[in-house]
Amino acid sequence: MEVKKAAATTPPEAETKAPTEVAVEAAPGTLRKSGVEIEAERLRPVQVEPGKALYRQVLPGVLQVPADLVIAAARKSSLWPMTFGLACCAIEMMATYMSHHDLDRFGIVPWASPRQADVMIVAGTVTKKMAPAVKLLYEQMPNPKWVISMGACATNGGPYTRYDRVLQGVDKIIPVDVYVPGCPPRPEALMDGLIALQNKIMEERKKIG
Amino acid sequence: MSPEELQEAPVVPPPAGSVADLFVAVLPDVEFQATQGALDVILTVDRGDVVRILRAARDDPRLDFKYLRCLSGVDHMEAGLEVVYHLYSYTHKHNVTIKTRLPQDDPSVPSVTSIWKGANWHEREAAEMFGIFFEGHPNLVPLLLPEDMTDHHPLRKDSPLAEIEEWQAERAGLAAGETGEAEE
Amino acid sequence: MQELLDNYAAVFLAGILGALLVLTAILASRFLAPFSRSLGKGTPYECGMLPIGRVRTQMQVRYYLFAILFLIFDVEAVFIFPWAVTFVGVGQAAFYEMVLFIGILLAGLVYAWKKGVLQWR
Amino acid sequence: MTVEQEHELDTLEINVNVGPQHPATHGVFRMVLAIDGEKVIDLVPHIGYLHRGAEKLSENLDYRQAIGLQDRTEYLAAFNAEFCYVMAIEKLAGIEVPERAEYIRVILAELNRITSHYMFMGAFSTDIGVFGTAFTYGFREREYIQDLFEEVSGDRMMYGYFRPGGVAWDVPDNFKERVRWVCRQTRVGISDIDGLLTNNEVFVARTRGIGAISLENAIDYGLSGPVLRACGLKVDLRREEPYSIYDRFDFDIPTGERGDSFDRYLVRLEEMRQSVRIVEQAVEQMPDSGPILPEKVPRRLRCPPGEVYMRAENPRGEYGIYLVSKGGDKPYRLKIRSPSYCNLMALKEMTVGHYVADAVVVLGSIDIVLGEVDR
Repeated sequence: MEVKKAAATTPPEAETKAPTEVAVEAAPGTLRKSGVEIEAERLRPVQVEPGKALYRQVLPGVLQVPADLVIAAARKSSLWPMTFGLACCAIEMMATYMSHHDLDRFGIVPWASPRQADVMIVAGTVTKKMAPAVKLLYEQMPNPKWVISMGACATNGGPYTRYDRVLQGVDKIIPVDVYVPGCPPRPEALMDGLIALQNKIMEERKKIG
Repeated sequence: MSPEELQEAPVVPPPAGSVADLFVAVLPDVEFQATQGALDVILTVDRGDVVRILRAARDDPRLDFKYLRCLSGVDHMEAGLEVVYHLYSYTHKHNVTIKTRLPQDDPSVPSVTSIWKGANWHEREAAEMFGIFFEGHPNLVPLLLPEDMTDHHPLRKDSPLAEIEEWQAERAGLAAGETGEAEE
Repeated sequence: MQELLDNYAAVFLAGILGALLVLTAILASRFLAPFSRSLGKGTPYECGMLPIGRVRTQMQVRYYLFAILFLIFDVEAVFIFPWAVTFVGVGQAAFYEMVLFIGILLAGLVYAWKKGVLQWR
Repeated sequence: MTVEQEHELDTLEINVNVGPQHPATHGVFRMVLAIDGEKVIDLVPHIGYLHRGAEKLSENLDYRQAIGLQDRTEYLAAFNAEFCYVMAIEKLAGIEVPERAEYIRVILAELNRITSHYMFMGAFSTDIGVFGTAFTYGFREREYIQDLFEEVSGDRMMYGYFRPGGVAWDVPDNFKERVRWVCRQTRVGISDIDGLLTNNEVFVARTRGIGAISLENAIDYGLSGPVLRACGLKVDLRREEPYSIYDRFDFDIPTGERGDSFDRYLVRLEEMRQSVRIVEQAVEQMPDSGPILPEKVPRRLRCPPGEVYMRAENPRGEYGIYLVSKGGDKPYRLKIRSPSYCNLMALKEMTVGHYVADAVVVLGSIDIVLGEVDR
């Protein structure tokens, strides 16, 4: 996540400016800013600051390796997703939390507020009216945070991608770590996505900072 | 579906003793064209006496259409916009569809929120999706679109579908699982 | 004297452990978590929306009554706990004293109830 | 504290934003509550956070492709939504549906009503405070029914199984035993939830008398389904205007007296039992073999020009499809009249005057599905 953020800070401004801006300039030069133009500012991608942990400066290098291992193992085995159900995928996400496919055994406890959440599972279609709320919620999450884009709608608009009020993919506004395919993805697919995220946390433990 | 291929529905007179005759009995002075739709009778009315006929439909004991089922807008391109009211009566158990045709340049029709409170959101949605202006509506503000987007009518036939933009992650090198360049 | 010291040692030890627990909890997160100040992080959480309305509005006065009533019965509970723990060895008289103590507070509760303070009008 | 003294202590009302991301709003519904202390003075609902243009997209898909959008619009009872859309095409194009297909459709639609009501039981009781218990009960039972749906249509939620004129392919051979087993299991599940919630004083205290609406107001707002029947009007489209083969089954229609949240819960609970009764009768009467699609339905269906407003009884109320066709293979206009959209209009009427905690209970008792509200 750490490097992704470093990488994320440089390109998003430059490149991602193109698609959302191009769609906007097409609007005729009306006197009053058209609704679509007002919306463009709201859909700007999130500015991601990489966090700096104190123990990185204090602990000598050789001690950081075991510390990273322990911290990453702790983080990966208690991922608290923020209950963020948008549409049909949310029902499948709830089915995954519930007793039949039980996510509690992975230490994954759904949590309502972003303040104590580690993962944001974007389950459903992100519309352009909802995008500012998604960005704000992502920013309000404490820093080692990850995003799972669940379902075709969150990945690139899914069956609704041709409608101009739908954001074609949540990665246009926030950086995404794991994409779970499916419409809606089966509970097993979501579990596979979460396990992939856990492996990713273990791999990138040196970069979380 | 090029516009020439569009065919209009054939006008089939409704069977005798149907709701249309009730309307003639209740409101002899209002003239309307009646056709028999797939399920229920369809009356096309001039927009001037829409409120009058709907108020009578709800209050007159013989008609007693207390339940406004659905209110929708239809865009017929050059032939103008259309507002369709579907009514149902719990006591007499009969249905009717009342339609009014609005010209493309001045799409306004009096609001029926004074008759049924249930028409409020239907009218707001038809207003923002088609640009129909409902006079006398208490709060004609976009409902499904953001409040400050009053000039964008997505359901109009002339407003295009969005193009498919490139998938964000591949281009910005942030595809899933890729850990990026800068080593810590 | 020695036995007195032992008792206090136990209390002293419990205090130390409590403080240790609290300190590690706070310092660990300050020490390990990667902090970052981003624009939106400081805004109050309002279900995804930017906060509306003023924050410093006057609160309803009724809340003050609930707070006071809670305080009284909470403090009463604090007194009842040690009594309940040493209930067996403490003898008959202490029992009746405590019943008297609870009775007085019960009268206060009945008074508040009859006054209708507990109902949110 | 006499009433006069209180007036000098008037306070500004606080705007509480129960926003799009909230555990109790069943999706992305937002309402701004103006509260004075604990009492709700005003409620302004905001919807549109999940407006994905199902109607606009349906105008650019042909008749069979638009079935997928119907599933995703009403994602808790996808079979019912497909049922209504497919019947609208059949009425317009005048297609006859073979017997066996009708029975399969009724069985699946009624079982889907039960899964939708299970979801309601779980969500509604979580709003009240029975945190998780009824939710777990509900989802455990849903899994049994969803397994059957998966065997029949291949998917747990987005079935895409109904076709204009019947169903896409035949059901597996052990369909009847499986349905009987699911019915027995559902009766056990319903009695579990009944035992947990109905006589639970806390549940009754939190829901009795909360969010009541009078019958005249309910009709005026265009409410339909369990919310309307809870006000005492015995109206159910399966009995009022019997579509498909609902006139062959006998089932009674539960109604409430006071139209408050507890009556809505009771009506839905009883409705689940009636649905199981329908399914059991349908399994007995279902012919063992026979065509499931009429022979002459062309692959690219072209409806004759005309319009139809087809309505079906959806778990949340009257689900209507207003289909205008101008002769092409694409619907010219497809308006979805969703029951949650209309039931939500009366939310302010039901909530103002109650406490803040009850606003969430009233919203839960209407049982809205945001995909349907915002379309």
